[in-house]
Amino acid sequence: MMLIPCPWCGPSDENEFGYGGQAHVAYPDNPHALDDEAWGRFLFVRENPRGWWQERWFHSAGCRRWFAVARHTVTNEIRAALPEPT
Amino acid sequence: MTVELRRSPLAGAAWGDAATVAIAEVPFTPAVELRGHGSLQAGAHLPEDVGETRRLRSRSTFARRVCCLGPQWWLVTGEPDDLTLVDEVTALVDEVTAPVDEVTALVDEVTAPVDEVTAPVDEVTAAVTFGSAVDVSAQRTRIDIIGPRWADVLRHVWPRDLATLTVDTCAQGLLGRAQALLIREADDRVAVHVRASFARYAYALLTDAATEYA
Amino acid sequence: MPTLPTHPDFLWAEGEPKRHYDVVVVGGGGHGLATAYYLARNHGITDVAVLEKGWLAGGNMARNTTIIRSNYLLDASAAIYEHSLKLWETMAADLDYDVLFSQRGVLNLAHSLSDVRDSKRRVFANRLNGVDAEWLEPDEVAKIAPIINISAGVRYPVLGATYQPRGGIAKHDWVAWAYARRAADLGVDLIQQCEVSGFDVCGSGDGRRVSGVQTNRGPIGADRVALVAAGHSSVLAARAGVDLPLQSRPLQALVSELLEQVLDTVVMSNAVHVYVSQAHKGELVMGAGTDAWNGYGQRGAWHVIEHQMAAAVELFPIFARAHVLRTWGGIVDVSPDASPIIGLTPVEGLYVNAGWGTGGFKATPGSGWVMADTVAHGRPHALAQPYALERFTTGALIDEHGAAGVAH
Amino acid sequence: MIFHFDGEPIAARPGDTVASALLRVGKRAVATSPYLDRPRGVTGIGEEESGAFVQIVSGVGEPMRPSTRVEVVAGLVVRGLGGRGGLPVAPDPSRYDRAYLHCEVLVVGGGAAGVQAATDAVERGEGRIVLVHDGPLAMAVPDAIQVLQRTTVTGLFDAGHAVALERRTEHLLAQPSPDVARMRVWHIRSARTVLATGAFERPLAFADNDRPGVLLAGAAATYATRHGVAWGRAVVVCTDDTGLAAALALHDAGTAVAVVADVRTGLVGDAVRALAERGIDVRQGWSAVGTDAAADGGVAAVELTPVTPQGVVLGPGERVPCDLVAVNGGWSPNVALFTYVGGPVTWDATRVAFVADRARPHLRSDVTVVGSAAGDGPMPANPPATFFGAVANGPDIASRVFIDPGRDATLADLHRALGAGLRSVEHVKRYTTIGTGADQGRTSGVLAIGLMAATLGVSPGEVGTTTFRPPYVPLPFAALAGRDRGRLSDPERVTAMHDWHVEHGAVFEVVGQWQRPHYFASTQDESMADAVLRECAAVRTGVGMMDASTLGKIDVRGPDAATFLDRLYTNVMSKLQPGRARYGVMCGADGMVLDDGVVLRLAGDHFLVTTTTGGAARVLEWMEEWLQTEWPDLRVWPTSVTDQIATVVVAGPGSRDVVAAVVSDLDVSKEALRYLAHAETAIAGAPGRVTRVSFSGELAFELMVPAWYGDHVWRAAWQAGQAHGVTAYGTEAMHVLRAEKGFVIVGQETDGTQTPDDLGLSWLVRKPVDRAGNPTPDFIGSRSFARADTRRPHRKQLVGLLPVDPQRQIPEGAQLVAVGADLSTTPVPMLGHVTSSYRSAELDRTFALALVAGGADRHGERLLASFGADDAEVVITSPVFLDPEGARRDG
Repeated sequence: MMLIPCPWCGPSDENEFGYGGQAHVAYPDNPHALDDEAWGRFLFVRENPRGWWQERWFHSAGCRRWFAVARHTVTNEIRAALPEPT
Repeated sequence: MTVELRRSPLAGAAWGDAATVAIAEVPFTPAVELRGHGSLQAGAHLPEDVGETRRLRSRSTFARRVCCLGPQWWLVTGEPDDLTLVDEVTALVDEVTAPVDEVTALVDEVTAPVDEVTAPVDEVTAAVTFGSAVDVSAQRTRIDIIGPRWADVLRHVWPRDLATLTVDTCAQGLLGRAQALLIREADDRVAVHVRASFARYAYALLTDAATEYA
Repeated sequence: MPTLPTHPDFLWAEGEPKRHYDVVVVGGGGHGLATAYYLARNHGITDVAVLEKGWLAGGNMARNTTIIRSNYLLDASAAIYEHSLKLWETMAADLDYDVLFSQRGVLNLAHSLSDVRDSKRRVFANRLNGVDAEWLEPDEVAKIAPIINISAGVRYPVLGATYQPRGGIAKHDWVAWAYARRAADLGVDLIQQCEVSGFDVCGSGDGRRVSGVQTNRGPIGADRVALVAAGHSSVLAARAGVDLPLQSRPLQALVSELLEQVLDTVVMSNAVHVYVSQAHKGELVMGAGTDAWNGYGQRGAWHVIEHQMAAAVELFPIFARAHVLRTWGGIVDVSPDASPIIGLTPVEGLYVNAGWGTGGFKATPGSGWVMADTVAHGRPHALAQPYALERFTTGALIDEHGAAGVAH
Repeated sequence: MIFHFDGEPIAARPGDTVASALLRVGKRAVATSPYLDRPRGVTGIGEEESGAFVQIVSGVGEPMRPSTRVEVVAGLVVRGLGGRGGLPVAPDPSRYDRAYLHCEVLVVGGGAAGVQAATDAVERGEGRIVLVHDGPLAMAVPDAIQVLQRTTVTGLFDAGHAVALERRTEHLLAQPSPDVARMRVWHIRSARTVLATGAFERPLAFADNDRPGVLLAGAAATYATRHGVAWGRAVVVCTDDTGLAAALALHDAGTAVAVVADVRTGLVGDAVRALAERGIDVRQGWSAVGTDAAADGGVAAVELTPVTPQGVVLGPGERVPCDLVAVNGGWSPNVALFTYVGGPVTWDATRVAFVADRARPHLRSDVTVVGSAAGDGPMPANPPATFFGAVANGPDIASRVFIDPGRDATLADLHRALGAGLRSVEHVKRYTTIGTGADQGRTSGVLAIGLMAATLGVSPGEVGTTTFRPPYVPLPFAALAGRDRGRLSDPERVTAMHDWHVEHGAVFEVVGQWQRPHYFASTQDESMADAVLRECAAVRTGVGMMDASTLGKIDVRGPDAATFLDRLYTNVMSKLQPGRARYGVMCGADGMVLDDGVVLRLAGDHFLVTTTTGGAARVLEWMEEWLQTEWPDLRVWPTSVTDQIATVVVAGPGSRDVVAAVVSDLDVSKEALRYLAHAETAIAGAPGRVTRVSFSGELAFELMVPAWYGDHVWRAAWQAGQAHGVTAYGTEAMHVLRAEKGFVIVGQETDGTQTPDDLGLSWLVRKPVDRAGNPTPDFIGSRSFARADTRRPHRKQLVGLLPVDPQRQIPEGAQLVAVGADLSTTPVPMLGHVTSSYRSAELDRTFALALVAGGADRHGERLLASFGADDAEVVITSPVFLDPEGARRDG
């Protein structure tokens, strides 16, 4: 079980968290300005790297904050917890 | 308020012996969740770190405690008979826009630490621009684990490191399969707060975990 | 104790890659091997190489719980999985290899009223789609699997189950070897320890065309490339400039020690993530739920196994003293609608077949069949049409989540 | 001390395992092999056992335990196994436990190296040191060290996580204790972990090497010295100095060592001298090629012969009678745990072993390996031979050379695998099943690799190893379940009124984790169908009460609350006046309906949002996600009050009288408390809120009070309702009543693929511009409505269905096809499916809701509902079957 470094509660068991997938995927300022292809990409296409990436976690059993971490998807090494959400 | 009409989720259930370990509901503990949008830099009267708690004094004689559950998120709890806590604390939000001195007065009453000199007026107002104060007295049920073996019981159902749960600190996490808030009330007493609908589960889980220590 | 059939005396020879092939299949798992076989068998295309970065069928093919069924809810799903099931029924003869395909039936348990509603909906749809399906009341469930606790008081009451008699299990490694052997017989090169690191793409924009692959054993030219790399597909596709809406997640499974026969059907409980059968030699084979996070480490979190065990001993009290002998993790490639992505890509000559999630093993023959046809003719096979990448633009998803149709 | 083996009483001594006790009384053949039915005996002394597996029959029973790991207690009953264990049918009454432990240093292995590592940690002043040992600890350790005995670390995982199994009672008593957990699964988090897991002795390949009496040499010697096993006449066959040491130990313990056959030549050192002094015949350059069987199936003699270091049999051989063949084929470091965290192993040609490669990185830099597991220790006087066995030429001999006795896998199987063209060790493992048995290849793995390498003419390092998988020792399912069993297996959530429901015959339905009354059986033998008709009739004609406390409730407060809710819901909440309520729907970004519920505006900046029972947690997280990740500028704070508030629904023409009886200081008349109005007031003496909202179409009130008062208010309303014949109703009746009105249930009419428009809720969906032509604020999901597939006509839309035969009830989930469709040729085109289907007391007939392609335009058409034997025709209608003008809701 991974330890997720919650910026507010400290490292906590993985099952205290919800998972949010790729981090920093901003909701479009004006969704209606996007064509179907671009909107489809926003809805469904996310990075899926074998290696480092930034992902979101939600501390549902703790402080109930969303935050992002950099994790290696093979080793599960977690580098940084980035308090700023999205 | 007609308190005699109330019924607590566990009807005051108790188990065991405090000489080793006892598990008992503490019914009808008043509680308010506070949310603040403003900066708490000057929040001398509120704990700022998650897991930190402060004992409070109030106009009444009751012991109160404010726990920091998350960024800009606090839980104020008190003793079962502290019937004015909810009104006093929820009043904070209604009074935010009121003149500074009124706010200060209220803030002092509700959130001034026991042995702390009241902070200057301007600090306090800067500290307390609450956005929300919600009565959650019945939202959670308090089950106390009392006695020297309290940690032995909890380590079967609480994955977090109990060594960090020092007196006057709190922690949220999973108690078995239910979300819970633990408050280390005293050396040999921990208050477990769970959602009321999970109270029967939590009580059964704790008494089961305590079997070998009774 | 049953003794298993013996293998053919020869399976395949280690090959050296040629400079160029008509078709290069990237990924030597079950789907890749089946694709190569059907390219040769159905379409006479034998100038084919299967490139595998490790050892053949060493990925999810070696890591799954071998459950085979076709009782999916939606028309497109039922069609391709039923096509696959029919191929399973003739596989041993077609490949001349006993893959221990055992049609012992598959039960999907319902534990809540909404489970019952969804299950019946699936049964009624299955029948109209030509898929054998029955709804069983609890007492009928107990007749088929007496060790299931159907008493009312339990935490996960069994309110009934769907039953597909033609469903079952097979010996996963042998299936892959059977395809590999026949593909090799027909002239397909099987190249192991050959990792594809990228694609040679000429042209630009809509005019891009694939001309080969880069590997750790040098460049290999190809007129057509079939990307069938399961969890690694999106990583590879990205190198050809194609973004696939896939997320790769850990999926764990386990086996017990060899046990005297107690269960002679397959039992699945999507609600509590228990998927169990008793294999030919006597071990209980169980699948767990997918871990929530992306991971290529082929290992999941232990609490997933503990949750599964808690549910398993409630449903099957007799399992209390069985032992977990071995656990392992695979990498499932999950798409937004829990359905695969099959067909053409924006790069001409590059075809993709991925996103099977937990449905991969059972789909092996059908997936290979439609992929081979798609590559051979340069257009989607009829059964593959609904699974085109475009659906994520139009919104015409094939969402199997709703009826919990996806699970092992 | 007496225990029973295969029905026979066996005397045992303190400290005995089943294996040592059986060996002492001369029982060599104790089990049979899985496929070939060959007799098998004890081969080792620990987890490496590959022959003597027993079924525990006493106590709660347990299948497939290595006899070498079962400590004897009085009353123990075991039987030898034939390759497969048996699952006891009787329920397992024992307790199983889980516990969490946090420490700085975790040392795995209580041997010399482990104790040393733990002691060093103490001296370095490290805190919280835990030493885990899989048996009783032999050595004393400093008090500062917490010792877990009879505990086996079974897995290492991410972030300092280790899982261990402690067997707590079976060495003390044969029966389970009602109060003491039989086993405990430890979850240990440590800052650093030291693996001192030792090494396993390796067997050798030769014909009939699986006969009882063929043991690993070190194990045989330990049985003699520690357990007083008298072996009679022994032959030692070895490739390593530890074999020589074993020969000495056996001799000094009273065993006649006839011959020591060591494949090596030119042996030097003390051991050789000591053997000579004792007159033991040491044959250098010799090894074993076969054995003969005695009457009990055990070994009667071993055939020794001169061999080359490559294993070529030179002959002529010699047949040496013996009771024990003590085999030492070298040692295999126990690196399983190390490899779980990606620890690399490398072939050490001088030690003839795969050792932990400490030079290369792995997943857990905090995990280190010490002792023989890492190949540490001084080199012996004579280097070990790279030798895995000798096989004479001859028909079928290879098929009697066992590599993995647990799977009856032989050298012949290995040769067939290689002959089939397989070269990967993983393929060979799967083809031969070597290493997949109960011992997980502890002894067979490296032997197979060595023989494979010898056959292919490469080094074992080039062949490589297969992957070890957790758990390190087999873990009982029940131990992993821990205390998550029975009523604790998963929480059951109950409302404040739960006990009343139980007292009044409620039959519960599980909704998520909630227990909700499905219906109330008024008498023991009232059927569900009758009860539901009765409950529905009561609400339509009299008054009914329902517990709606499980609905999610979220307090949403802040200056921007209205703006926030406008973005969340498809309809406008900012226009809602304080004191009023409004039904709303929210969608995901994909435009599909996510949840629905009634929103109450309490004040300008204050709302109370209700959600579905199943959606409560999801909607709160949804709100928090948008507020924290996309709109941190909005000053809004959502707080869950689901458990804070108990909700009593009083519904039916008579409901106003009942409510008026419990609400004294609020005028609940039609004029004073209009539909969708709400007000704070005392309810039966409790502080509460009354809302005029109806999910049944009838006059109805929702009474909300703090959950502490829920039971009281329910009982008070029930009391007040007696005069009006009040009836308690459950979720089934509630579903029927709402369906008669065409109200959808998220999760029943929806499966994540319906837009509001599909459900006939387009009136709830804000237009991009308002009537005045001003653009309206965007809401989540609106963009998706413009996609090709969501704009497509003939999407499946909500309709009502009336079976042509008014008494036929169509099963929910039934598929809808064209009348006259040919059902014999599949696939049959399906036009939709039935989402809800009931018998209506009010309509005195059956009816249903369905999703039908283009259904909104097909009212009046006939379809065939297909659900098997007796399909039925239905007519498409409006989904609103009752009171379309909404006249009833005011009473």
